Amino acid sequence: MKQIMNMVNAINNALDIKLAEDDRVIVYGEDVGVEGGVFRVTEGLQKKYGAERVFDSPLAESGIAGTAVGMAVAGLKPVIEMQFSGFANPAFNQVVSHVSRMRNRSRGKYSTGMVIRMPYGGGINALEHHSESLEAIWAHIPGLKVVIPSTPHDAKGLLISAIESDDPIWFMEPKRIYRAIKQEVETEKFTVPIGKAKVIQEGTDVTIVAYGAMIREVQKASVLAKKEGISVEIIDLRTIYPIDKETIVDSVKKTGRIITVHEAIRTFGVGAEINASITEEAFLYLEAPPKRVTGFDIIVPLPKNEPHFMVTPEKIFYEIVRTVKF
Amino acid sequence: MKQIMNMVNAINNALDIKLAEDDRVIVYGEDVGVEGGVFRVTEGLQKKYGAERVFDSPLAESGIAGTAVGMAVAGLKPVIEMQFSGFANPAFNQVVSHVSRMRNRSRGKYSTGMVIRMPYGGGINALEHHSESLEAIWAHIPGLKVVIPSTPHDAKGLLISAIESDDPIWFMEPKRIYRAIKQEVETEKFTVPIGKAKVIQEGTDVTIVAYGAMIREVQKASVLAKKEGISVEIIDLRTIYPIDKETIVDSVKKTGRIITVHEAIRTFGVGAEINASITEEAFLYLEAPPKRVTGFDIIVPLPKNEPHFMVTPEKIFYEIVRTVKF
Amino acid sequence: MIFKEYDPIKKKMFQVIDNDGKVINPKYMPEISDELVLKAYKDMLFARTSDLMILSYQRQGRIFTYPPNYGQEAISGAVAQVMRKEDWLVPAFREMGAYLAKGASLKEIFLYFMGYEDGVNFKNAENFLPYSVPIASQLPHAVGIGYEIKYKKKDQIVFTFVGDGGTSEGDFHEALNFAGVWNAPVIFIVQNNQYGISTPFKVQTASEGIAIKSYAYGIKGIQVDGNDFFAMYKAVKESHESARRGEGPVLIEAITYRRGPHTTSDDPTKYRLNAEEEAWAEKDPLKRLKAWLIDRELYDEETEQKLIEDYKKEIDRQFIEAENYGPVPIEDIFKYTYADMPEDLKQQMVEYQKFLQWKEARGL
Amino acid sequence: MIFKEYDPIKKKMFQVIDNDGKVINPKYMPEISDELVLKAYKDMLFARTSDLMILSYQRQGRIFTYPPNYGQEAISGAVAQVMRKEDWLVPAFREMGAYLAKGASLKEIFLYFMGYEDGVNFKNAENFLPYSVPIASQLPHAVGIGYEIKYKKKDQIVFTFVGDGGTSEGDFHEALNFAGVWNAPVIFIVQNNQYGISTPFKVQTASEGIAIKSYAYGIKGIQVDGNDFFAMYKAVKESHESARRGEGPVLIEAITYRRGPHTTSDDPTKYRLNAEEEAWAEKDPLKRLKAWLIDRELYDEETEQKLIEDYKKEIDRQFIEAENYGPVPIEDIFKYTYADMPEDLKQQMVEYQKFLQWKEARGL
Ligand SMILES: Cc1ncc(C[n+]2csc(CCOP(=O)(O)OP(=O)(O)O)c2C)c(N)n1
Ligand SMILES: Cc1ncc(C[n+]2csc(CCOP(=O)(O)OP(=O)(O)O)c2C)c(N)n1
Ligand SMILES: [Mg+2]
Ligand SMILES: [Mg+2]
Repeated sequence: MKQIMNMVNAINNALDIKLAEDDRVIVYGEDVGVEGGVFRVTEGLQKKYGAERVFDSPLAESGIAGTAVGMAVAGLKPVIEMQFSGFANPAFNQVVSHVSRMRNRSRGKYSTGMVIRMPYGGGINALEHHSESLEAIWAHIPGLKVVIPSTPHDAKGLLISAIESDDPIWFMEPKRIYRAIKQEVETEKFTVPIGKAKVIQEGTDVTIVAYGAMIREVQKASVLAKKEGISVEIIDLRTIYPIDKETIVDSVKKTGRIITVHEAIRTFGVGAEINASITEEAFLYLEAPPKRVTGFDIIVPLPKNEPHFMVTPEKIFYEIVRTVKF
Repeated sequence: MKQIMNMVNAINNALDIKLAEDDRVIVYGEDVGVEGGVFRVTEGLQKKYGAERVFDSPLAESGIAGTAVGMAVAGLKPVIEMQFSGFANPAFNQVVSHVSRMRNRSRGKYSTGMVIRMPYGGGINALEHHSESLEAIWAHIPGLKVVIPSTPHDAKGLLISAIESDDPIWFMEPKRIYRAIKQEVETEKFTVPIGKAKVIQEGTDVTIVAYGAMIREVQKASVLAKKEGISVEIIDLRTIYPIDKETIVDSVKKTGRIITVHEAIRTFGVGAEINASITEEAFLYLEAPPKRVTGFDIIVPLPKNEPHFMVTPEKIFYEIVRTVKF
Repeated sequence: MIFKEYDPIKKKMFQVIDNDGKVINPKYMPEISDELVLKAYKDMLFARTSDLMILSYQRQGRIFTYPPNYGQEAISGAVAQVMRKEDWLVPAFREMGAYLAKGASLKEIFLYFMGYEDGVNFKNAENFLPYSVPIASQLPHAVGIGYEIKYKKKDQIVFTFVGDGGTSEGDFHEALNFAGVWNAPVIFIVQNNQYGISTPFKVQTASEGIAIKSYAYGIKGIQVDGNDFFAMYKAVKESHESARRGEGPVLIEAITYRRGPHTTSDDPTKYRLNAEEEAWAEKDPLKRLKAWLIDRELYDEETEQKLIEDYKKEIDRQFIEAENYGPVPIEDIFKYTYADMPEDLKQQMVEYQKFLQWKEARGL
Repeated sequence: MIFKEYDPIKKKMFQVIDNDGKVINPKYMPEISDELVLKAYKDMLFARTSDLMILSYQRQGRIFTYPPNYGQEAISGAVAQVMRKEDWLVPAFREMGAYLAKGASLKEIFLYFMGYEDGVNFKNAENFLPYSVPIASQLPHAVGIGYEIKYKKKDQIVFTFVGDGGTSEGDFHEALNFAGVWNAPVIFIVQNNQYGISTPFKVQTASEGIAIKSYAYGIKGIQVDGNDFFAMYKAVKESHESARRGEGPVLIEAITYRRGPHTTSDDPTKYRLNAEEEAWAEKDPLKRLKAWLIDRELYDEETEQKLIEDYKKEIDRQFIEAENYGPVPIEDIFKYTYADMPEDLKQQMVEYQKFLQWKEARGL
């Protein structure tokens, strides 16, 4: 059966399905229990599964991640929430030193399969630290996989895959589109594979690689481009690490041009890796330099000036034109 | 006057000079006082300047970085040590949320000019977490600058610049060459500018960008290459952020080829940014795809298998040959 | 003196007046002039009136997320009467009375919550850090400042704030521990308002309150009725004197209740009962202090109504000033990231200007 | 019982025997058979002999950095006699006796410090995590395991270790706080050996020892003479029973002294005095327990010499086995990073093999 869902509903639905079918699944974090999370993503789950399986933790992110390591090692499947991605920072040491390394350290004896989910990104008129996009940092940590969905459907399917994975998954939810995109989504269980990008629009002139809330902006930019006779191929990356290079390379071999788009700051961002590795693998096919449309290398401004920072369809279109005319 | 120094001596000398001339300079961290640091970098300084200015802190990296924020805001110049770069991880939140942001948050009213120095990198037969190279992560944080010297001379000059900078500087010391390279260094005060790379060997066939302990390996590789008639230009990056693109672009315009070399893991590493941005700026000059010689995307192995992980002259030479023959 | 008698191990909360404003602990009634009490009450009333106005601005969509102080005003109200110009204030984000006392203008406070960074570059407030959003992460800053004060042998004290939820963070521990080791002149004020967003205090810790945690750091600690202005004033005053004498840090746990929502985007009915809210209304800090004032014939309802009217006008005036602040230059988003701006970033700024021109030219 | 009498607030350290092995606190002499005491002593002697051998291997360049237990053996020695197969052990890195008790072989211990990851994949030890190097970061793991035990209603207890330096870290705080809130069956053992590398305990905290910090978390705490086997045994045993009864976590502060260097690369003469070392030699745990055993005629010097000879042979045998472990496959450095290895990483492995062939072919 299908149902209209936004991303919040879809994630809630995925958690519901996994909580129901696997008693090892434990959901916790700040305010996720009684209140159901500040974005209501976990709403109703404590009532349904009890406070032993869905509950509020003390306000301490390192403690949340660190206790999840213990739970996972003992055989549970923690799905923890960081209230905002900017507040995952205190958990950095636990994630880098243990979540991502326990399997390697113990030569496979202990695994820390778990999901660390959090809302991320700007565009919601938020206070400082509520708008960052730090995916490049987490993607640089061996042992971790980083997933970012762009639709309710993918959010559900990817989250179920993440919970079923034996690897720890850093699951970033573009909160700006939590409720902005609605879609018919299967209510039964299904999965979307981790590590596979998706060509969501075919085109011939330029490949655009993006993810999360940027997909919508890229789609709008491609409409602008179309009016100028430029045909854009759009790839939704979906997994930041491991990167599905094959899908991107195939596309670039066809279009000869690539632009990576992300809201995160530019330098040492995801675009650097995508463009560098595509240049390595498809050098002879490139007709123009791989480009990036990204946030500036600054701290995300407070709401009054945040619009300058945000990647807009116009900014993307601007780069499309320049790349195609190169 | 000049004196033979290794990097440990040179850093100690830089601290000595700044402690002597500026009473705002405060040096602290784990075991830096009485013992003079586990690598003896701060040896003798407590005796000379007293325990109020050079001292041991409690074992808590977030506390060390966080108190340094307060000191800087109040007008001091903290130069703090993280005992190993892998143990800077607990300070991540303080660095991302405050060290790098206080100036912007307060619209320039408060600055957090400080130096956070630490030994980093592998190759010394160390325990787990003692061998990481996480520079790409810190370089991705707006508000922070990241410096890595490759010689005693540069270590001294860069550290003095760092202490005199009003920006917070993440100062990474390649511990593998702490004592391995000796050099005549001026004992008086001098500076080496932050943000400037240096062409340390001119060549015509390929540009190699590297830094820290890798410079020595690249030099050895260039000797192997020379035997094959390949002329290598070597750029010592010295500052990871901001990147001195001008120096690199100028070089690549001449050689047409670039290989970035670092010990850190490959994906989302420094090489991605260098290669991506050079491709953007020098696309039409490129005769071969920009390449990377780096660590694998794994956790640095314990000593028995660490040699496989390390970037060697042979690995670099291998890539030089492939790139030149592309 | 109070630190001995109210040693946290004894599990006694320090109180001076009861819910009706009657002095129940005359021994510890602070020596404080009637004028100062009246001023304190007015400060608290001003803060509360501002809060209420902000809630209505927020409903009109004229300001973004804001964390109200409603019910907690006596804590900042007491600090406001003790804190000196030279003292430092290292805030969290729910201490309006302390900000105003430090020299922040309401207009600046509004600016911040309208989304302007300029709102925390307090023009007339020295030694006052911007609000700190990552919970508890400001506490080590206070300790670093305390170190500077000792090192430079200054006569200054640092006030810093955190919530009950914040005490669970590692930074709370590291800050108090460093402060103890360094014997730093820092007064840590925990506003224990019973909730961290929706999370009740009992989920934060199994300890008997927060004051007892001072034992973990070898520092002074005291649990105070945070809704009792006199008790708070006395505790803050004695802490201030103690710290000035070089006796090191103090941990004050102020027991209070967040009568409003966590922020303007929060709905407390999701997680707490009416009955609880009503019980705490009895202990409201303004109500109690007002009763004391009225009892001493220093104040009356009429004055209050008049004050509120005046305050509302003043608040609205400042709000409208903030609303008319206008755009700030685009350079502002770039220029404060570094003291010495990297070439690359300059380039990005230039490129952005080019893009804006192009966009305009294209009529996009 | 001991938890009341030795409530940390009373500042009394729990002791059973004195420096000469005389029972000074018969009331709390644990009920423990002579055989078990003798076994414990032998365990401690084995650990000490191993440590000494390792120091000499290290001087011969046959093993890398290693953190000796010298002087702290009674702590692990006591845990070893209480910990059951089903209990969990979440170690730091200075608890050899506990590792051996859990089923680790000396050979495995050697392997790790020779630079083999295989050395912490303990083949015969269930419920035993690898050593944890980032100080105090292992403590939350213990609490998470404790949660699982409660959730699954298992009869298990978690033992976890940390040093005095480690108590300064935020993770220490967060772990003990979570444990308190969750009432998790975790026994936290702080080996307060007076130093964190060169940093003396008084630089770590201004609190009166560590046990008192239990107050900050509303959990049981006790300060124990960590060089007194009987006191340690009693404290661990009662903690174990208490936790099994569902009474939650316990914080045991074991007062001891690191008689050797921090690790084999450390030189303690840089930062501490001979006199101090000699004073602690008087309190040596083996010396004290041996005196007790000799006094009861359960043991003598001759037996000891014989044992040490045997142990040395056994240790050397295992050391040589470890030395002959040989190379591990190159795949091993790649294959444990992920359960599901990314394409990219497979590619890197293949590329590396190609490179090795090329290198060989070129004679490099
Ligand atoms: C490190 C961090 N984690 C999470 C948050 C999100 N958050 C904002 S306020 C808050 C609750 C704070 O509770 P408390 O410390 O009691 O202060 P109060 O809001 O009650 O004044 C949380 C979880 C944050 N700002 N920082
Ligand atoms: C997070 C972190 N910071 C620093 C270090 C380096 N280091 C290793 S052992 C040690 C001292 C530990 O002292 P303590 O906790 O007292 O344990 P002990 O070594 O005395 O057993 C330090 C600082 C580390 N391993 N981890
Ligand atoms: Mg609160
Ligand atoms: Mg110690």
